[in-house]
Amino acid sequence: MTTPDTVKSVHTFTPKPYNGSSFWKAAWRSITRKTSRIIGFAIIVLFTLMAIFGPYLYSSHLPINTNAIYAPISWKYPLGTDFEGTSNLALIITGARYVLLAAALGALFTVIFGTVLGLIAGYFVGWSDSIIMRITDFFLTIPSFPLLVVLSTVWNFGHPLAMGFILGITSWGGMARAVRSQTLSLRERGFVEAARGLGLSPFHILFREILPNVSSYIGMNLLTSITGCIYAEVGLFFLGVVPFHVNNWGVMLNMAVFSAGAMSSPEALPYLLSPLLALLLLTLGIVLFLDAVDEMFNPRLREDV
Amino acid sequence: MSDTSTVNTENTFKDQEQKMAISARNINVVYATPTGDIPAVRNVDIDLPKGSITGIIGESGSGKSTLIMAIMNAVTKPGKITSGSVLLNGENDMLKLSSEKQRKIRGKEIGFVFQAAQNSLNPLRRIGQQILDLGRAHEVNDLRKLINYAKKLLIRLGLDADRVLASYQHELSGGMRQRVGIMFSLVLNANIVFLDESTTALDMLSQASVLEIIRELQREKNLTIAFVSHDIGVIADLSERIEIFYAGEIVEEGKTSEVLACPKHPYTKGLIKAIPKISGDIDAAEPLKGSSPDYRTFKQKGCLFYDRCPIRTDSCRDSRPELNITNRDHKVACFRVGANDRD
Amino acid sequence: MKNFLIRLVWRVFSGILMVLVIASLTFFLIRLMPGDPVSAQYNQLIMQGMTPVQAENQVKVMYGFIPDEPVGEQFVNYIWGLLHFDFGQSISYEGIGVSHIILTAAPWTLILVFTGLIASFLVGVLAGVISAIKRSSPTGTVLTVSGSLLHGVPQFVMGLLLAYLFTTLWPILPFGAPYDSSIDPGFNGPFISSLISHAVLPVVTYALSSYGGWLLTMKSSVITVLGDDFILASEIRGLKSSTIIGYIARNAILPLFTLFTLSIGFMFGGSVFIENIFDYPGLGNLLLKSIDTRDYPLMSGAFLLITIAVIAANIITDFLYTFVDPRIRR
Amino acid sequence: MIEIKNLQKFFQIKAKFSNHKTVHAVRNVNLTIPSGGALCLIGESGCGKTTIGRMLCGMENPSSGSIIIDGQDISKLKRGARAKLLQKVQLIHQDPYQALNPTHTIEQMMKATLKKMAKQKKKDADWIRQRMDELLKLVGLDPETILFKYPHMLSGGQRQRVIIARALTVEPEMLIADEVVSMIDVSLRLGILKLLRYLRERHNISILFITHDIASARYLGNDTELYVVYKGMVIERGRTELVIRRPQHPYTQALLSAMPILKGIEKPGKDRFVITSQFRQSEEEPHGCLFADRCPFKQSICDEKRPELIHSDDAYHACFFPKVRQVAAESI
Repeated sequence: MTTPDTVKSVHTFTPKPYNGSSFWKAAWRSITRKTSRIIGFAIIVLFTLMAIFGPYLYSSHLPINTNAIYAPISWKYPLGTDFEGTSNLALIITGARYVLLAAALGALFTVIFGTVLGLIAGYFVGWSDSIIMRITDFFLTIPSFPLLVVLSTVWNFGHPLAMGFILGITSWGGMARAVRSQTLSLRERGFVEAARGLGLSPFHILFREILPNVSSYIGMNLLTSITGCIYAEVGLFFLGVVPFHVNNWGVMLNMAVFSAGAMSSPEALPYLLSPLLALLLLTLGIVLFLDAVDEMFNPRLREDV
Repeated sequence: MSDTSTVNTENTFKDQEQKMAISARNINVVYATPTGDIPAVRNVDIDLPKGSITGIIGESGSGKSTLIMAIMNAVTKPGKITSGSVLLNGENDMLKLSSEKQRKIRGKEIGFVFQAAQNSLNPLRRIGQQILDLGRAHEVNDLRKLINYAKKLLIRLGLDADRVLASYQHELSGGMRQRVGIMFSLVLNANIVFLDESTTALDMLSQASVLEIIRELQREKNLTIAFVSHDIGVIADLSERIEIFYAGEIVEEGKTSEVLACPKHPYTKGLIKAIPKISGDIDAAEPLKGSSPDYRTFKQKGCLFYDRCPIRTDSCRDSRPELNITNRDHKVACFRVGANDRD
Repeated sequence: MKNFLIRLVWRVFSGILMVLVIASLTFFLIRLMPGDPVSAQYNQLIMQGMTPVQAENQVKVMYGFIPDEPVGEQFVNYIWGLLHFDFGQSISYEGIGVSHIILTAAPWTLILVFTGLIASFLVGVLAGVISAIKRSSPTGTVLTVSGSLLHGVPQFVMGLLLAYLFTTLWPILPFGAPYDSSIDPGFNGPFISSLISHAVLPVVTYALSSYGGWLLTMKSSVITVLGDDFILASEIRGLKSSTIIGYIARNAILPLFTLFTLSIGFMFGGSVFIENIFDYPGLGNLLLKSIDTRDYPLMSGAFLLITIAVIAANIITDFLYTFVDPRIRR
Repeated sequence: MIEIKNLQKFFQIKAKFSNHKTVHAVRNVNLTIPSGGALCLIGESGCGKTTIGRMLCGMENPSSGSIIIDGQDISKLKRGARAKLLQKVQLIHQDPYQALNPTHTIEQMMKATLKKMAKQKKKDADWIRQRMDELLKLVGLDPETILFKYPHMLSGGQRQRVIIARALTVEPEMLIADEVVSMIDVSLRLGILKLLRYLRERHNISILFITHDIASARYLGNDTELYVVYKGMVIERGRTELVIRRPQHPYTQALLSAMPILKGIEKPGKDRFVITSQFRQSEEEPHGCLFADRCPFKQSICDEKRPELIHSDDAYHACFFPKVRQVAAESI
């Protein structure tokens, strides 16, 4: 089969490297293609930095200033102060860690449970599929937010990990079902069958052949799950069913509405609006960035036109 | 089409117009893409003589379906008709009529049969209901008569008419749907019928029987048929006249038997050679070089077939040949007609 | 038809089974709780000066079981009660049956969410159709953006913003409570108008936060149908545009039908925030109050009703769909 | 050499709350493909020809009968050994648009299996690169321009070539080509057929060609054996040219009649006929000949007894009233 000709060309042939770095390059190109995506990305980076470094910027007990209770917006207090005269900005920044970490963990759990179970159920049809789907249906049927509320009576949500874990447990069902149905349809696609015929291992087929094809779906879901988790956890704190020993935007909302009466007393308004603003800004960032995710994972869209 | 050739044929047009069911001139369609407009159909003149079957051959993406959509003035976005005229029975210009008049011509005077793989029927309505919708849209007074006629046609097509009328689309097999599609195109007594890849997804025997039915009905009702396909075999079997379409232009046209027996354009020649035949020396079959036309082909300056042509010269790269008459109504668009191919 | 009945019976049966499983889970959840609320209550009653027998009876009335009873027996009693629609007795509302409390709260939620759901569905679907058909024009873009933004805002943020806007900044609507307490409840004009004006904000909050979802789903559904071959075919057959729009509408709304009936099921659990913010005496608020007061029988009762609604809606959706979509009919 | 003996396949069509239906998809099929040989299965869609191919490469398990590859019955082998043996049979799919993973470059696809082969053969990365280059050239592709492309950047013909190259990485003895050209542009089809023929002639790879188009079967070589399959049963077999010129079974004749006539080049055979009745998967298993309900030449016995495949005139047919009819088109 080998002719001298082909051998020669092998030596002159220097392939372009294909490795991880080209994915990040392509991803960066997708992000920078539109201004809206850059803005979204910037907002997400800002909040991430807040979550990582925020708590180090302030002492563990935020300063109280009894002379500046519900202080208006000023240079010293860019977002005003709370009922103890603590800077709202400081509360937002230090609160970001719990909010984002719990949400990120929750989304991660959701995506991991959902993807792995969905892949397995969809690829190894049969009894494993039946069992997994029964469980999934069960979880999908229980309304997840009321369940969270009920669970708050027995579960200690003090640590972001505990919060994230429960958020993940209550919300993986939809993801598992969607990944399963995509896997089922991919399974019928010729390339999966061809891989089996070529003797490639089930592990290779699941994670190298099928997974990349659902990756854009997973990526999008990771982001939407993050927003979902943020709402759920901030909501739990807002409702006041979770102990208040951590600093959290939801606690601020709860205190503002139910203790400070921000609805009727205008001076407490910044205390109410600052966490709302933070939530809205973060949501906006994620919605704007979402647009880039599909393109990042899909070679067909990634291609430069 | 250049001015000179129009002038040359001007006189004959006057006579022919009466005999032409469809007479399309200078049709141009472009597709808007982010990288600019792509001419999907360029300067196409096409005549469908009354009571004849014309076959239009082209590979996927050659613009052949766009052409017939343009004739019906039903090009969908991002496509756009930029120029042309389509005379129906020598009078109404389809491209200039009011949209209400166009609507009444579509379906009533021109029937259309879709690809077998496409679902041309509303999945949520029974076939019978859809016939009634069609009748109402075209102001048929006696709907009962319409249903009876539909039944008659369905029986003709070898179907259980009552069952089909009471069925939903998903309850019919591919072959049955295709027959139902033919019924829809004829139920309002259209004289002109377009078939777009209408037998492509069917089985051999199904295809043969559908073709047979089309042929019978055509003879009986003196229909004018344009059959679009990539399958040269089907077209060669069915049509009297043939149009070879390549990258948005007609490169050769004429009587089917003549074009197949002595093709002039290198693409036609190559295509005929490249299909495995059931008769003759199979080893004489030879693949056509290169790849099918893509968006780059549509944009090139010279002859569209330049990349794949075995008898090209440098001048072929720079200017595009016009469709010229070689022998009676056998036309070909090639500078090198008659040159020996060295392949 | 016979198959249909067998399927119906099977689905209802498995639905009931599922309710029982969830009931058992909540039952054992209470037992898992830190400090075992039942024993705690029992001990407290003793400390209040009750004799063990009195305390036992009291606890039995409240929880439906006695702490010293073996768990198995307690469980059987609990489930047996459930099968008779007996959810036990509330702790915070002393001496009142849980089912009674739940049934008084449920209509409030029902009216609130149902009105909001219908309003958002109608407006959202209509806006979705328009934004799909005019998707390349400014109208379409504005509608789509409005949908995505509203879809992105969480319900409690929406509620707080609306409450602030219309009760504080521009006080045209009342805040909190389901009706003005100074008016005597009854079938009279002032009461009804008070009822309506108090319901406006909660309903609008619900409607606005679900409007975006309907709009986006309907838009993508219409775009999918517009791309279907049969729409082009209908145009080429010269059907009237009114007929074609009818074709599009019916085909596009079909997938939303399921979502709509399922949302009816999620109704009871879907307004926790709204009821909390606007102090509306519905099921969501009941659930929160029961947690505040650690009224476990009430909590599990409310949660069970929320879940039963979802399961029932699932089953009903499944069967209604077979009537709406001929492709599923057998 | 690959042999199939008395191969049968039943499919259960599951219905949740009603009786299961059984479809007899493959009926007692026997065939032998010598190494470097070619065999063609002809029939309409749903006739079971694809199922035979899928059983042969292990994608489907036979209900009964045996598949023998190089003298080893695959059903008697252990899982690992079986998988290894089955690699000698590679399936080329009908749809080149689905058979390549859209998220991988051609290089990634080729490497996935070549790495495994290199491990088995204890070769290094250079070997992989060299082999990749060699195989792509063999199928008529330019490695330098194609390796970094994703499938959506390729035409149908190029994709099918990539698929063949990828199948060759595991060094198969046989390719199963299931309607490989039906989704490719007409002008490019012959190129793929030519490649298969080349692989057969030069590299001794045997071909099982599954198609509905008798004409393309001719192109594979004149020693190709043609098997006509109807409702899972072989109803006629013989050398391609012989079956085309002297078909004995009415179904084969119907198929040949259904081939379009190229006006100006060909004339229809003098006995050509067209069957207008529809193919139906009958609810109940007929006692008689499977083709009886559509056969224009049937007689009463055809409904009562089923003819078996018998030898006559260098060919085999399963018909009580075989008669040679000139139905295939002829050159002018």
